Amino acid sequence: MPRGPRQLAGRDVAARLGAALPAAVAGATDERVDIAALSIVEALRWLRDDAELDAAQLSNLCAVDRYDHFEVVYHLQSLDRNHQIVVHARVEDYLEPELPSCYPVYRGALLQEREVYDLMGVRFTGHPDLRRLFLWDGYPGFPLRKDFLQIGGHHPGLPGFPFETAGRQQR
Amino acid sequence: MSAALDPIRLRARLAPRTLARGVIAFAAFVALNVAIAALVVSGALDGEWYDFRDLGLGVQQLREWLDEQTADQPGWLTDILRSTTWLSYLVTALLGATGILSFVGGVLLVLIWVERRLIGRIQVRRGPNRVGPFGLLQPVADAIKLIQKETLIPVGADRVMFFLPPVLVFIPGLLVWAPVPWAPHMTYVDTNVGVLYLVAIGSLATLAIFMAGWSSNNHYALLGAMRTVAMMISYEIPLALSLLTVVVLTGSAQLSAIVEWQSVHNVWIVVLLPLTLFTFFFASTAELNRTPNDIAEAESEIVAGFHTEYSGMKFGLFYAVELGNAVAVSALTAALFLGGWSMFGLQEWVPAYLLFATKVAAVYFVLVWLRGTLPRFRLDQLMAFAWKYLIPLALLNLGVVAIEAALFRRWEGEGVVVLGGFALANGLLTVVAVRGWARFLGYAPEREPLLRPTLTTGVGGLRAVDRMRTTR
Amino acid sequence: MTTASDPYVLNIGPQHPSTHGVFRLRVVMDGEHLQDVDMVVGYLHRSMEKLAEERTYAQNIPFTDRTDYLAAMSNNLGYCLAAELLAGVEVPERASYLRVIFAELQRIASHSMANGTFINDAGAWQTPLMYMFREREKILDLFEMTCGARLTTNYMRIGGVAFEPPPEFYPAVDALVAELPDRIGEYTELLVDNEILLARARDVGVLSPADAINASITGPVLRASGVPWDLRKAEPYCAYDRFDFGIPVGHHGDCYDRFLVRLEEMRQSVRIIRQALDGLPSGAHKTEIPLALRPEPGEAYARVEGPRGELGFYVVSDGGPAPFRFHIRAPSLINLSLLREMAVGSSLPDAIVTLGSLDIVVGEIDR
Amino acid sequence: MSLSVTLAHYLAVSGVVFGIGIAVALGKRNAIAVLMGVELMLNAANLALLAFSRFGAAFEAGDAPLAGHAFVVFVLTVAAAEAAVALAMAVLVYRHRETIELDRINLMRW
Amino acid sequence: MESTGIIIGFWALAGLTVGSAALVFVVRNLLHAVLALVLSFMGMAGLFLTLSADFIAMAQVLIYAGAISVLLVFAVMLTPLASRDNGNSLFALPGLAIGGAFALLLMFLAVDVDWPELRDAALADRAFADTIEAVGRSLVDRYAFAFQVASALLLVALIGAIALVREDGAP
Repeated sequence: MPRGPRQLAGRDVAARLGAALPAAVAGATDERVDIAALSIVEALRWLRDDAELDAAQLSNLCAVDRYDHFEVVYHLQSLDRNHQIVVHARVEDYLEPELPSCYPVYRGALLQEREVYDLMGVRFTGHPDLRRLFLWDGYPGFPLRKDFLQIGGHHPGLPGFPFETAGRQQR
Repeated sequence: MSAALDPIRLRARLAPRTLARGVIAFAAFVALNVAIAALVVSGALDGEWYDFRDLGLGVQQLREWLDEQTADQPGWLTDILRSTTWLSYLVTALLGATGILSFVGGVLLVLIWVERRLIGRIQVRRGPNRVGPFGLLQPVADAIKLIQKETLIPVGADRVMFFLPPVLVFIPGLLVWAPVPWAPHMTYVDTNVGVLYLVAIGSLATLAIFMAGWSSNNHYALLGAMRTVAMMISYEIPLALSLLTVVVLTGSAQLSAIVEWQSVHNVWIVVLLPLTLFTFFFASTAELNRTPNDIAEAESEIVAGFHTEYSGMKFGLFYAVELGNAVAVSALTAALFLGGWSMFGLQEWVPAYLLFATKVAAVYFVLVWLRGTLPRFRLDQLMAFAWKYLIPLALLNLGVVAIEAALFRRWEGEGVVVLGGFALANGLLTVVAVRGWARFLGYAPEREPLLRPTLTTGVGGLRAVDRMRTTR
Repeated sequence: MTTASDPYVLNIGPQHPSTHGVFRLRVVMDGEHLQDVDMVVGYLHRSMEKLAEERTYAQNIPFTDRTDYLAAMSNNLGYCLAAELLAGVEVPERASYLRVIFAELQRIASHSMANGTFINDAGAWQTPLMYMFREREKILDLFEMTCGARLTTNYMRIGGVAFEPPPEFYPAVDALVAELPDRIGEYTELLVDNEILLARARDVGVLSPADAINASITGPVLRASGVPWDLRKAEPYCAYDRFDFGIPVGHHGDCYDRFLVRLEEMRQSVRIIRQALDGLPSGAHKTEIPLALRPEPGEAYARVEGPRGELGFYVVSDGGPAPFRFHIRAPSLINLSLLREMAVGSSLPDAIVTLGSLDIVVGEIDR
Repeated sequence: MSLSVTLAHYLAVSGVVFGIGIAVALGKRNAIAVLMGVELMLNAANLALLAFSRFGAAFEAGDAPLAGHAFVVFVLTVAAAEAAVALAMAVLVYRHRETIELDRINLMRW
Repeated sequence: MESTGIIIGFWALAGLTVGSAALVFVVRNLLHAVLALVLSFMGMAGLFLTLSADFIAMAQVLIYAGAISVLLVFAVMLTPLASRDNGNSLFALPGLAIGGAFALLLMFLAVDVDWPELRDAALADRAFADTIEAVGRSLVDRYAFAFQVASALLLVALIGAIALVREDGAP
């Protein structure tokens, strides 16, 4: 599996992280660190505050639908040390996926988590403003899921956009 | 500032063909004037009512002739109306009104083209050039399009109040032309309270604009109207103060008398009162809603401000009034500060109204130039500028000029020396006051050097920021 | 006013001159002051990430044009880098240089647009915008010359670039590169140190470096806040490590600095293009790859320094001919994370200027 | 009947406007409308003053030239001052009481 | 005064003034009432002009139509929603009666009293060519003290208005 030019080896990171937060690490490969879903916030905070790893910025946040579970992928980077850390969090519950929000650690997660919620349906608990981002409220389903609109060959159709009530506006 | 005001690179733009055209046009203008001068000098025109150097003279002749006609014919009309001069009043009033209306209408039609072409040139594009020769018929096409358009009235708009403003705003736009002195005898209403009249008329549009914004039932429009009203009220004060300064110096509130004063003393008031011109011009751009003070219809913020909801010819009226007011302000600037129709004796040779029109065009060009160049202020900055900066300066200026005017009345004898002294003193005052008051208010560009971005080659995060901070 | 007045809710957009697309800001105002700002996006959502899961790797390149339509080349490049990283494709030297030239030309075009519209938002009536469009047009002409399209170029390929530039490209780009410093000098003369622009943009929409880093903000906005971070230096892709150029770093973190940083970046881009043209190696412009690329299962995240910031492409392969998951890290969207913090408490014109200085492209926000 | 306009004409117009002003000032619920009535009354007074200044035989030139005009100037001043203060009060009252209907501002304190 | 223009002007302006003043009472919408009031002010300014009081007429337009009306509109806008109607109070009918009585009384006085009035030739002699200079002179000469008092009054009103509307803690 390819690794970015500045990406830290996942196992090294996992070893350091495991020394501090043993419960957090769920596994590691060359590229990435797997972190237990429930301790993701503590792990990220530790990664951010650790002087060596110094993951100051959440570069990218997205989710992958693996048919039976979700992976939420965090690309972290340190600007001062100029390296990248890839963190995966596995969300087991496919029907009601839920993950603690990392907004308290990285404010950059504000819109990215909203996007993931909007398109993948992963609920980020503790997110200050978890609403649909691109789609409108009341949109049925989460379109980036693999099973979207493929429910047994049936095409459920989409409801129209809820227009605002016409008429005199109050001023 | 000079760099900011220099978008037009003449050296780059003047194609040889354009240059040739310009030279031919200029030569034709000169030849025409030489011909006129020859006619004038030969005395062929003396005493004739159709002396076209002064159209006002012709009107006067016409009036006298009409009075003669009605005076010795005791008919039923005079019996009823018991007045002998009503016909001449009526005819000249109609004549003047027709003249002003057709001038304003015609100038608007041309100006839309001129402004768009000029701005096109400033913006390195061509401007309208498809309809008619050089795109000259573009305004006509625009007008036809606007007239054809459906007039939309928004839901929830106050219909009466929505309908009236375009009309109401047009009235002061025309009335403002009444006291403008075109030539020695060419003034429609040569009232002795001309300056006061201008201020009064200028304040009328505020209400119409407010009505337009309020009645549209649109948030942008209301915001725009609120901004306009706040700004117009604020800027009326420096405007009135600067006009008052001119009145104090010349001792008359009559526009023709002010021009006459400049003509007699062979001096333009701008030389004597540079600060007043600055105040007047800046305040007028605020009243006109033109850049850099166009916050009332700041396109990037509140779409079109108070006339967001207007469509068709109603919008056309607002647009026309805006342009017309810009020309009116140019005319007033020319009359009050640039010597009006007088040109150090040249008015004997060239029709005075042509001189005046040239000056108006020059000032108008500056307005277009500003519009094509400058960004826009923020509302609070403009208000602070009016109240903290312009008004104190205008008051100070008024006080100084009042003293000067009193001295001038006393030393009427050696006019040139005294006026030269005043010009020097006022120029010095302008520089000192503009600089000093800005410094007093805390504007200090020299104390706070503008930090340009620095180039680095290393990368880093917060620690690199700290490093750069300490080494800076 | 302490009066209990109704909140004055203003919808800036979806159709508004200064949202640069179908983008909506719902602001709650008290007079001219903003009490709350909420952004509503999605009017341009075309579900590119979903569509990409149905198409082959090569077929996905045109989609990337349509995200950030003002920086199509950079998007092409980022995606191709991701696919190459995933499939382990080597890129010829000449292709890397050509990629650099086109990406930097695109950066100049995009920054021209960004600065022009920013000044337009600050109220200059279109003149600077037109000035900057002049150069942008020339760059787009070069694109058209090379690949037949002006906006949606679709020029980069996995393994190189699509075509060799035609012979007439080189004199044209030489002339442009010779002319550009003058033109940029013209903007500087016209706009930098303009008192009105200073009054409008200085100390407006200030972002501290710590906030900017924490909020994932990248690109010129981050650099204007004083953080010297540029992926071209930090993680040199293509051949950027061979060129001599600097990263402009601002000192205040306000809208004015963002403007200046972009202006300076245009200058640096000209430097890079000049060096790349001088050192352009000969050779193939493309590595041949199988039509239906089937990378090993795995994932790759490649990123480039786009004109708006870190433009990342996260591609997951399951061994099939189409990406299993395709995610674009859109800098336009993520740079908006702190819009609320920047705008609330300021006035409406300030918010507009701030939004303009962030240089959003709605196609990229919504994808 | 003579067509000419005399002092009586002006005074009559002034009187009618004054009466309307009284009616507005007394009969309106809104404080701002009441203020408008007062302004009408002041205007009527101005008209009368100017008419006397123009027609009045009592004021000979030299004695008090344009005394009426000077008086009107002061009335205008007072009107402007009064409008500013009264409207400021109206706004203030609205802020405290959420209404400027005079029928409902009948408390002696707030 | 016998000039045709003046006669026509007087009747037209008087009609305008009285009519729009009456509208102030009749109209329901407060902003419409302000509009009618402005119209009445303008008519009044016209009447002043027929009295050859050009300075005062201009001052009237400037102060009433330009300043006070805008002030009124602003006051209406600053007191939103609740009070945009121009409703009658309990005293509407008595007020109308009192106003009518006053108007009748004044009209009766105007017509009935034999005013010491200038006529014809004397009136024509009295025509003021230039009131602005004479008014200005009398203001700083004969009425200098009153002028000072008026300016002090204006200043006090200015400060008072600001002090009234100023909020606590405002700069």
